Amino acid sequence: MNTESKARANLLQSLNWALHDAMDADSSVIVFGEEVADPEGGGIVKVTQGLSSKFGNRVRSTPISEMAFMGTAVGAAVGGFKPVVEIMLMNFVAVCMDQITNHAAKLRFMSGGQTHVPMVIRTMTGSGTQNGGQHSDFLEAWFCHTPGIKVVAPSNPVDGYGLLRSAIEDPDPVLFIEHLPSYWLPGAAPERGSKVPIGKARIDREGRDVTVIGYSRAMHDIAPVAAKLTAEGISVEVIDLRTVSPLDMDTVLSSVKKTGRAVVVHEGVKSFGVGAEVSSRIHESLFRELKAPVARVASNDSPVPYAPPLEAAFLYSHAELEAAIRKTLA
Amino acid sequence: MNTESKARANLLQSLNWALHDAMDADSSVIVFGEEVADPEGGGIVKVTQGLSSKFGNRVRSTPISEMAFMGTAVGAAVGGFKPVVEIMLMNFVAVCMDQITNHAAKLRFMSGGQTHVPMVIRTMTGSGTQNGGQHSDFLEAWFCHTPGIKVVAPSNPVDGYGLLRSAIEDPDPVLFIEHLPSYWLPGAAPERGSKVPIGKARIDREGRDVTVIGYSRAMHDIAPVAAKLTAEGISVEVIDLRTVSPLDMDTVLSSVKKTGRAVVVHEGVKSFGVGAEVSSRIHESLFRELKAPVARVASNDSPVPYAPPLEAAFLYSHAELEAAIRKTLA
Amino acid sequence: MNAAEPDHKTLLAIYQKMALIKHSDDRVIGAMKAGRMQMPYYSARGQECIPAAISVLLNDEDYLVTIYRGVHDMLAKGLPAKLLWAELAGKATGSCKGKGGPMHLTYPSKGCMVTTGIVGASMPIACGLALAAQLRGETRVTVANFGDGASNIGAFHESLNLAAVWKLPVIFVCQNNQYAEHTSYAKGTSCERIADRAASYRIPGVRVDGNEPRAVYQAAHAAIARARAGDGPTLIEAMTFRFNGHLIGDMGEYIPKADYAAAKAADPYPRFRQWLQDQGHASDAELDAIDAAVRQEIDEAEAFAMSSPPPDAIEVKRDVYAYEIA
Amino acid sequence: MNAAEPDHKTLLAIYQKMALIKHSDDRVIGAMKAGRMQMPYYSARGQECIPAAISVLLNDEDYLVTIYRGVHDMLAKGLPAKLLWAELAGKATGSCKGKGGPMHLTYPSKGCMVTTGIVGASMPIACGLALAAQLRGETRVTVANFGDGASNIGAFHESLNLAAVWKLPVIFVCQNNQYAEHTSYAKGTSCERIADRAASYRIPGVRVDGNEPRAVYQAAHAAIARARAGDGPTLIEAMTFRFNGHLIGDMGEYIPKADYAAAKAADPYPRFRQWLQDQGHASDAELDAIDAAVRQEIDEAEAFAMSSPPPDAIEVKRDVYAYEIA
Ligand SMILES: Cc1ncc(C[n+]2csc(CCOP(=O)(O)OP(=O)(O)O)c2C)c(N)n1
Ligand SMILES: Cc1ncc(C[n+]2csc(CCOP(=O)(O)OP(=O)(O)O)c2C)c(N)n1
Ligand SMILES: [Mg+2]
Ligand SMILES: [Mg+2]
Repeated sequence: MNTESKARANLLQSLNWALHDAMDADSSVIVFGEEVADPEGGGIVKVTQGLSSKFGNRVRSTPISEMAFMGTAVGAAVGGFKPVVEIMLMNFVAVCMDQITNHAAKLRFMSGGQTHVPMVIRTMTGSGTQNGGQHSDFLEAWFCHTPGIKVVAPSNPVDGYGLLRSAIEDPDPVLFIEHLPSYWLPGAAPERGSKVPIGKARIDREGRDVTVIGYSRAMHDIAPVAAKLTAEGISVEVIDLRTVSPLDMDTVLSSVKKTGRAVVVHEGVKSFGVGAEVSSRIHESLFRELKAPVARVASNDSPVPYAPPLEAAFLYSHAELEAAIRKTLA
Repeated sequence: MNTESKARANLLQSLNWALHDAMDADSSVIVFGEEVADPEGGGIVKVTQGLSSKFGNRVRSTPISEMAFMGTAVGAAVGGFKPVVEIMLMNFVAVCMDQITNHAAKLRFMSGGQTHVPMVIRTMTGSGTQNGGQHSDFLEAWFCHTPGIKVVAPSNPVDGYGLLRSAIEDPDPVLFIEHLPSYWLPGAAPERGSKVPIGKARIDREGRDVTVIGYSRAMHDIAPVAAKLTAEGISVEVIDLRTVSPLDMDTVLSSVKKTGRAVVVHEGVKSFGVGAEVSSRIHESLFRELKAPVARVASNDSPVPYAPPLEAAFLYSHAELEAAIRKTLA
Repeated sequence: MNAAEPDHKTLLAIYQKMALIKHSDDRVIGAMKAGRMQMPYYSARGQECIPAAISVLLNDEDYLVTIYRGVHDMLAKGLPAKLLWAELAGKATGSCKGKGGPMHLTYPSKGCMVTTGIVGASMPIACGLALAAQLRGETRVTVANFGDGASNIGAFHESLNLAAVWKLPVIFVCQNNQYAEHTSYAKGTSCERIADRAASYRIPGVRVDGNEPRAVYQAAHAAIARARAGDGPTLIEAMTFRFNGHLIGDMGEYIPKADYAAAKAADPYPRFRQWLQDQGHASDAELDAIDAAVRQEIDEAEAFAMSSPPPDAIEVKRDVYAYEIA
Repeated sequence: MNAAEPDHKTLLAIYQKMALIKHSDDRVIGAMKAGRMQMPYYSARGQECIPAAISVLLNDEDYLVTIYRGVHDMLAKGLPAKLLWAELAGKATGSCKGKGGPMHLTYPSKGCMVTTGIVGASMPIACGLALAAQLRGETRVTVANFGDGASNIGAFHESLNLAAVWKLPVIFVCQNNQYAEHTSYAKGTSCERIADRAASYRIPGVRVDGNEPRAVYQAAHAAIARARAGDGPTLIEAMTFRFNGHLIGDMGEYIPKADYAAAKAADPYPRFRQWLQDQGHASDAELDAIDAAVRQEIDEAEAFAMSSPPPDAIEVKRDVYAYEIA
């Protein structure tokens, strides 16, 4: 990301700006979810703060009825609106999967294109805050495996703002994943109005020897490790997928074609995760060019534990990440 | 599968036998789900026929309340029973995901091993019967990506019987996937009482040139293609995973070590599917031994369509499967 | 307010819709038995009075959300028989290009917005369509159909509560045919009348004879007026029966013979036809003329469906997203 | 039957449990403020009367299922303070080895079966534990705790209906503290009283003052007797308030000052203490002795927690399945 930029902001602010700007720009944009209106605090971490005061009835706090309000978003989208609905924490998608996977993702296809569902599902997640087994999972792989819905997971304020604006304008449903512990990390401030296209990865750092691919919180782990290795003379190229589905394989493959080595990193558990798809596609396309097998660095195949030392053991460490990168170079 | 065996049976009968035998063997085995009791027909395809007449109150038809009865299975399991609960069609897991992924799969871990959830979720699915977008999906990848639950998908009566018996005895939750169009296919009859271990793949056909890996309905597509190629002198080894999670990589890797080539096949949509995990793991372990990249053959990345010609276009064809195998040999 | 009475013209309009639904259903089943068509078909024969009497109170702009057992709702709301038949036949000319089939019938230009195959799912989606109308300040209403069994699933509860709290213009229509697949009402449902559950949301709940056009019309009239006035949702429980089982092929062994006979005796179509004659609303000949016109429409629909081409394989790449996938 | 009255011994047992819950909560918050402990902590301070008055009617064999705001329920049912504190502190000696934390407290030997962090999820699981008891022909009952906001989620509806249809021995205890996170009761809930929703399932529903030990005791006594007799479930709505917000850190800006003051004035702990004295059930000194013993227990619990070792990293490989993963 453009670290030269003077203005600073964090992800939370940038998402709040994106929501304000989107609602200003298009009166069909509506927002609802638990606690999202100002009388309820403008969201439990205040991402939606100020919206209800400014846009009134277009912003509503809901009962704890995810199935109903997710379906309400689907219906409102079919009825001509662009709902941005919030699922407070990602694990709660499990109580409203049906409206997401059987309806939002499928209505365009099943209706033969007569209807479509331009909605955004915002949700936050991430381990490291002692929220335990039912409040911390990265479940993007479930939705990446669900044709008809797109999955976006920004790692910084600029992409957060630009991707949320694009997601809201997108004609199809988009799952927008926010990494909770990243909300308050300062970064370059977004330029109001500048959108980031869905489906386009970003070269975060250029390099020649190995390509490290990630998204969301993984980018904050990759950056210091890549910097360290670069200082040692290992030239690391870093790609932020930004959109997890559909994958921008053009960007990934042209990088790995150049480096001949790749490591995929994500917080979600390793087995049957996003890394498997990225790894398979690279092997399928660049089998002869690869100098080493594509490596995957992800979390332990278990629920997220509570105690801090176990949370640390659940997530990959920077040392593991560094070792995985070095191994591809061995 | 042992095609020498004289006695014949189909998957439906073998599953019904397994349920009868399991309930006979262990009074803590209970069965519930929509229409499963005999007054309601003993299941819509009659897999549970005769159980309620024989075991009375231990077998119950439920209201259309998947969230409640899935949670009831979780609670009964924590309370000492071994529930076998039926989700009529796999897409309906979406209305009760929370009890499966946030509870059944996690209680052992979150309680520090104080409780565990020995339950089986039986469900059926499969395209090719014009059931359309909300009644046909193979969603096993979602659960393979959920640590704490096992995923089993038999392809024939012998494995169906043996795996269901093992799943019911398993101390952890097992998702048991039945391929609807396969229920009535005749095959070798299971020997009553003979169990098939969970987590063990089966070499369905021995070969030297290429390994074709599948499970559930894919086995019925692989068999004729493998036979055709073998007749041409291409020696195809066929592996029926039977258990999709945890994967039996020992069997897979020792086969691919021998053949140097692999193709993974499943009905579920290709992207972010089970094939990606199998492919990644093979590449990670046998990168130097592989003579060609591991190929994936799976369904189109879309919802399941209704019209028969579109259903055919959704699923991979035998010709595509054959071509994919030949390509690894090119 | 005192109950609304359908006028002469309206009564005949209801009869026409009932005839259309009945004859279309008879013909679909005939085509299936003859092997000309094949599909998982959830016949609504016996329930035709409900959508017929409700839809005469609706405009094309009003929204409809229904379920797999929704052919009757769709025909009554205006889905052209030709497009229905072509969709059932899985043809490129079907309303959903053959991609949806009987469980996903859709036709927005007549307000036929969504058909779901998931029990309970029609209700949350109806809340969203109603919210759209409410936010636009329209008087447009949304009708959400579902069955008696669906009243036991969570989406029912969440939707009625949300619609009540937000005063959404939804008419929740429970078509109580007394069975959920093979499970009888009492085996799955703890309350005596589903309409009573409205009290949990402080909204009106009324049970009516769903085979009695005027009773359905009056309940719908009040509910629609209430919704158009911005006073919020209503739950209508319409008592009825499905004569052809859950799915074609269902032999109905689980239905006591006497109950089935009693239901047959209350078949809404011949009963209403007789009533119209007794009341002097129409002569035998006039009603025959309506039936004949309907049969003609179905002849054309079947011919259109049968002569239409199947969808092209490329269609599996289309409508997944706004763009065509690779 | 006429209302049951807790005897002298029982009243003091209730007081002891209330004191244990109150003092433990005060001390946890103190430890957090002092930086000795850190966690997402959902204080139940203000609600202690409900589990205290119910649990004196339960045996160790009776099952309890509760929610993230369930420390009070767990302590009342018998989770040892030491194991609670060690779990909150994320230590290897915690009841869940530090793997569960405040949202997943478990202790089967006292019937503390499941604590969930998912709103509504306690109710379906409670149905299953109750089914287990019913199938074994036991008189054991299951208590399912949940909040007012949870009465608007589908699992509530499905569970009460299933429990009613199967006559499951469950006591559904809605601890109505009038807020769901920052959302007031009326903003999310369409009915006047949650207890009224019992009518949708034809089961008894009663609202009581959850800060009044005898009222809670009497309602629970009737519900438990009914469940043990095999007559099925009951819904109890206990009116209460949470003094420390949704989560520690919540400043409660969304709570009208007057409402908060009124709730504070009805603080169940001092009120009950006063009542016991006024009624001559115990002297100041006797009650002080109970408090002192409880404080002593908590001192030991905190010391145990602080001096215990953290869990070993290998634990992330254990308890995923019966076997250790690679
Ligand atoms: C969530 C879900 N569970 C189960 C099913 C399978 N199923 C299809 S129709 C049906 C019965 C529905 O009964 P009712 O609501 O009374 O509607 P009816 O079919 O009688 O019109 C069931 C259980 C489903 N489609 N969706
Ligand atoms: C399904 C689900 N949705 C949302 C949440 C986030 N959440 C946690 S507690 C809570 C409020 C619950 O209110 P209530 O049921 O009244 O219980 P209380 O916290 O007041 O005891 C919410 C919305 C959740 N944990 N689960
Ligand atoms: Mg019905
Ligand atoms: Mg509350």
